[in-house]
Amino acid sequence: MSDVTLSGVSRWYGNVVAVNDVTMTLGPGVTGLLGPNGAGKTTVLHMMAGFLAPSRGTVTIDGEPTWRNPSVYRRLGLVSEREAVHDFLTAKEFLLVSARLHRLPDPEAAAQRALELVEMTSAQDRRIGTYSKGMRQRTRVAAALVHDPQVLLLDEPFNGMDPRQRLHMMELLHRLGTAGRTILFSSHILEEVEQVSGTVQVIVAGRLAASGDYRAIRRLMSNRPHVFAIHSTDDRRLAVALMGQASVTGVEIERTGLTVRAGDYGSFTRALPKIALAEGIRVRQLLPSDESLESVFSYLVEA
Amino acid sequence: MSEAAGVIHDIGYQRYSGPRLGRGYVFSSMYVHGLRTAFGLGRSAKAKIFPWFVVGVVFLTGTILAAVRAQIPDAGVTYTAFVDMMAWLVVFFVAVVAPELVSRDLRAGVLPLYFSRPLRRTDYAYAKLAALATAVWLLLGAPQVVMFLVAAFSADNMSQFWTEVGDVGPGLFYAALWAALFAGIGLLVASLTGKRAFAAGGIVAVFLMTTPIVGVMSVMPSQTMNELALLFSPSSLVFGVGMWLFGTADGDTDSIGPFGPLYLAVTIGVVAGCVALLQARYRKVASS
Amino acid sequence: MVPQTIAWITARGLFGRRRFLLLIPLPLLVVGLAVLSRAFGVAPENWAQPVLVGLGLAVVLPVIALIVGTGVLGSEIDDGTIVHILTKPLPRWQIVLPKLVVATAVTTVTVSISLYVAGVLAHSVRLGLGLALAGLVGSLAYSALFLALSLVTRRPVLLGLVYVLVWEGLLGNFVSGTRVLSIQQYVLTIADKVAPTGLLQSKVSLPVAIIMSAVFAVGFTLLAIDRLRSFSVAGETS
Amino acid sequence: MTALSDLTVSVQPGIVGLVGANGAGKSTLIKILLGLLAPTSGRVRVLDLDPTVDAAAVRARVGYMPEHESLSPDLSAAEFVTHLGRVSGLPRTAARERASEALRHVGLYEERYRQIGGYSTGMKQRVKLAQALVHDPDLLLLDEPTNGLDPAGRDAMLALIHRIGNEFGISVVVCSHLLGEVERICDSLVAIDGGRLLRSDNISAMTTVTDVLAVEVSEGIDQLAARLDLLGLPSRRDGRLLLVPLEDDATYDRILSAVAELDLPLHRLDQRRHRVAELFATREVTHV
Repeated sequence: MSDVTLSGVSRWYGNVVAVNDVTMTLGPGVTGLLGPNGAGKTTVLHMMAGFLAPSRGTVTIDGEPTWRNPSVYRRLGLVSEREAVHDFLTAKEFLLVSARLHRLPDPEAAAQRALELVEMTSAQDRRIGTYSKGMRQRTRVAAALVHDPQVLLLDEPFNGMDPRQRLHMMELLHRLGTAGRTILFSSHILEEVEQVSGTVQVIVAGRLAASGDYRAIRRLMSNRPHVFAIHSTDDRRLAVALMGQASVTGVEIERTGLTVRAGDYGSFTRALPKIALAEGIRVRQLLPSDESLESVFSYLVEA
Repeated sequence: MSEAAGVIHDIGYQRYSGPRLGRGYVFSSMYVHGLRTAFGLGRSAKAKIFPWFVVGVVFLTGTILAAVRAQIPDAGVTYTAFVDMMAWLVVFFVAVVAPELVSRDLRAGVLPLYFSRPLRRTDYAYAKLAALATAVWLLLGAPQVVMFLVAAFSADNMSQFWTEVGDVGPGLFYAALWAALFAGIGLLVASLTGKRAFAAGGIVAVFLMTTPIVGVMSVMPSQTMNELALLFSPSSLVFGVGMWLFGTADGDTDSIGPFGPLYLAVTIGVVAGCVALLQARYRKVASS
Repeated sequence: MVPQTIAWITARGLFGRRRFLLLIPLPLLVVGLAVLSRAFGVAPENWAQPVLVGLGLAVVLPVIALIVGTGVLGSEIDDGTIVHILTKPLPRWQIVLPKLVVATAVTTVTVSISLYVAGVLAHSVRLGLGLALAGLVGSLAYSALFLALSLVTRRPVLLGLVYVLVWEGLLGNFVSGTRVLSIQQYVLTIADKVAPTGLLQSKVSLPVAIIMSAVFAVGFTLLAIDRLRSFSVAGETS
Repeated sequence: MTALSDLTVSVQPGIVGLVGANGAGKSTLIKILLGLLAPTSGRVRVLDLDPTVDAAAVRARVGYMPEHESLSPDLSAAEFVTHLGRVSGLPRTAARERASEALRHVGLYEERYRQIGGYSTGMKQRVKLAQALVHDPDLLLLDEPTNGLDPAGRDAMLALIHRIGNEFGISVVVCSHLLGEVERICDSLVAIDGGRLLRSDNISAMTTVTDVLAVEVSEGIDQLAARLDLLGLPSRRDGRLLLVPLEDDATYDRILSAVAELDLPLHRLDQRRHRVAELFATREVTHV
């Protein structure tokens, strides 16, 4: 079990502040790193991986600084965004090189194990130059995993993968997270982040805007009413009944159903089933319209 | 006063029903764009520095020569001699411009955008080649025109004027030979790599590496070998052709002996070879 | 095992790229011209200077060292594969030294053999050996320089060309002060002192040549190691 | 090697999603459609033209947005798109006007006079789309148009593609790995795998409702499962959801009353739909 800690970290380039006073701790499990383009995600990942010195503050893995300290790579695996690999090697050779450079006692076995983990054994003797983007990506993940690191950092790992490869990579990350590895990955595809992990770190304009479970983050935004779409056997009567509720701040009737805004999440969601039953109205659909990671994210970015 | 009238104009997406021009127009669009690129037009100020520096030096030299010729008619400064004087500048010009024309497209991945349009792959290469050759020709030709104008206006009689015309014509043709050969070699080397520094280095290297061959060949004890020595480097090759066709200022054509036609044939052969290789290169690039 | 692995992957990278093909014609040119001159019985005084110095020591040696020296590290930085090697728990000197050894070895083999042959043809085995030794020293100094250059600038090839062509080539001929910082002059001196034939003209003293070659080799290697320790990957890409 | 084999598809106007595994033959298909590659066997018609015969005519009417970086960094967007418009055969003025219009439609205004090298990923994607639109194509081929965009940028790009397909009257083919995206904007979908057709159908036919209800409560999911069991509604757990088979309309009421009796906060009650992703979820499909 390992922790990655950033305390009071800033990074600037001249007068441009890429990362501004970020403090966060990553523990075991999978965490998604989110943020609009240019928010500083890659800078944060690079500082964690020891490829960039923080201008201020410290970045440590289990208390050890990552900058100018190659020994952290015993515990750390990195999959960077650029998909460069030594094209002229086969995946097998590439993994063997990685294992040897880690001074692993049995490089052959470690390479084989990592290739199996990403299901690349069938193509392992072909040159990497002939691979598709997704296969390269998996090879790079395998190389990052060859020494079985406690911490795995991935920058846009799903980029270029096809649907099946995405599914497989998500499963892999999930599995590693459940096994107690500390995993941080950045992604723009929020549906996928949602599927892999509910825990996120959101960076907006270089600042850490929110951390934790995104549903919990949503509940904390008390100034935003919760929006639900409801479809029932009698939308109009249900609307009237809901208007009587103190927790409901607004109801709109549309052709497709009701849009309800609730100020108090807990009392509304508890009251709705009872009201519908009491009125004899059959609710056929209840959808939270702004509970997805997507809407949580856009609220954070707008704020 | 009439009632206020208002109109909402449709500024949404509009379909295009105008003409779509054919191959010749597409080719000339590529050619003009290439020519502008060569001189940094339509690009940043930084891209203009080098080409215009070279242009400035060449014009300055041309003007000085024109002045010298006006004062001392027998100084032996001919139009072709001017071109020879500019040899190294032309090499540097090609080394900087050729990579801008083709290496950049390779590096930036622009080729798929071109080849998904009506433009043919072969036309791409021809247009770039024509643009570079024109740029070099303008670089060498325009100062000659200046020199010619100075001489023409200071001519005492018509016969002197016609002599000038007879001199500048070959000068411009000689410049065209330089342009074709250097553009061909430069573009071929540049099309092999997307890295502009490598391309520039490669082009300079071709001229740098071949010069010592000429040096060694010309000290060989065989007269035939000496006379063939100039074949082995692009700049001396064109020099040989010029010597055969127009003679030198001091009338000395000994150094190529009777091989003048061979020099011309080799020049044409090298240009044709470069064009063929360039075509092959782009067929390969486009299909990968 | 680590140094061998780094050396192995570096060599694979070097020979795996097409750029490597550029290494073949240059030495062949040197040998070819020497053979030709010899075959036609040209006096060595006439061709030794342009072939051995003008082409061999002043062009072929630095250009090959430049291609190889930037190829072992610079191109890895350029295409991003360096990240794979850097994310290993290795002290950085263990990465720099094997790469320097590979670069020096490849350059020496390519350059010294052709120089040796040309030297033998021009004068004697002694001149050949002198040139080959000079080639080795030059390879080491140039490789260290270009390796370090790959780490301090994003355009090592361009800067290297400027050093070779402008500093050593142009200024070296006109401004005598620049010769003290010119590897080309050290190499020339070493070859000339090992085999004093009168064919080569050395312009700096032997101690200067030896000491400065060592300073170049060690200094730039240390610089490269230090730069690699603080190697930063450019921040936000978008 | 066979990249595509025996593929028979006909695509109607509208927005078509093209999905498939990496190496499934998408890029080969695009090259065939653009006439850059001839099919080894079989017949292709694009816009009623045969790209193997009338390649230039087809390419004049097709707009292509490649997946990878493909812009000249040293030109401004206005200059670059105008140039490509001319290479597509538009006369000079028309090219300039339409470039400006295309850039406006993709949402680039003042920035269009700045060099592309300084653009963000989102802006570059917009320029790539603008160059595909500049010559008013009848068919647009978009390869991973949202690649590298952040959520807001993706939304904007998808909305724009939707508008192009529905308001501009241009047929659009979108290649994407993001099935959620395809569901959102496409009318129909072609899935290929290992060079063969996996399925070709309307999106609506692939996302029909199933007879399973998804129930989500913010707390007490185990209690609810136990209660539903007692009520004779066997449920299956899927992450935070309880999946209950929908037998008849009374199922809705029984679930609701179970939730009400336990006083649980009801978060979601929804009939499940088929997802396009199911096409790829099965791992049995052999692929080369």
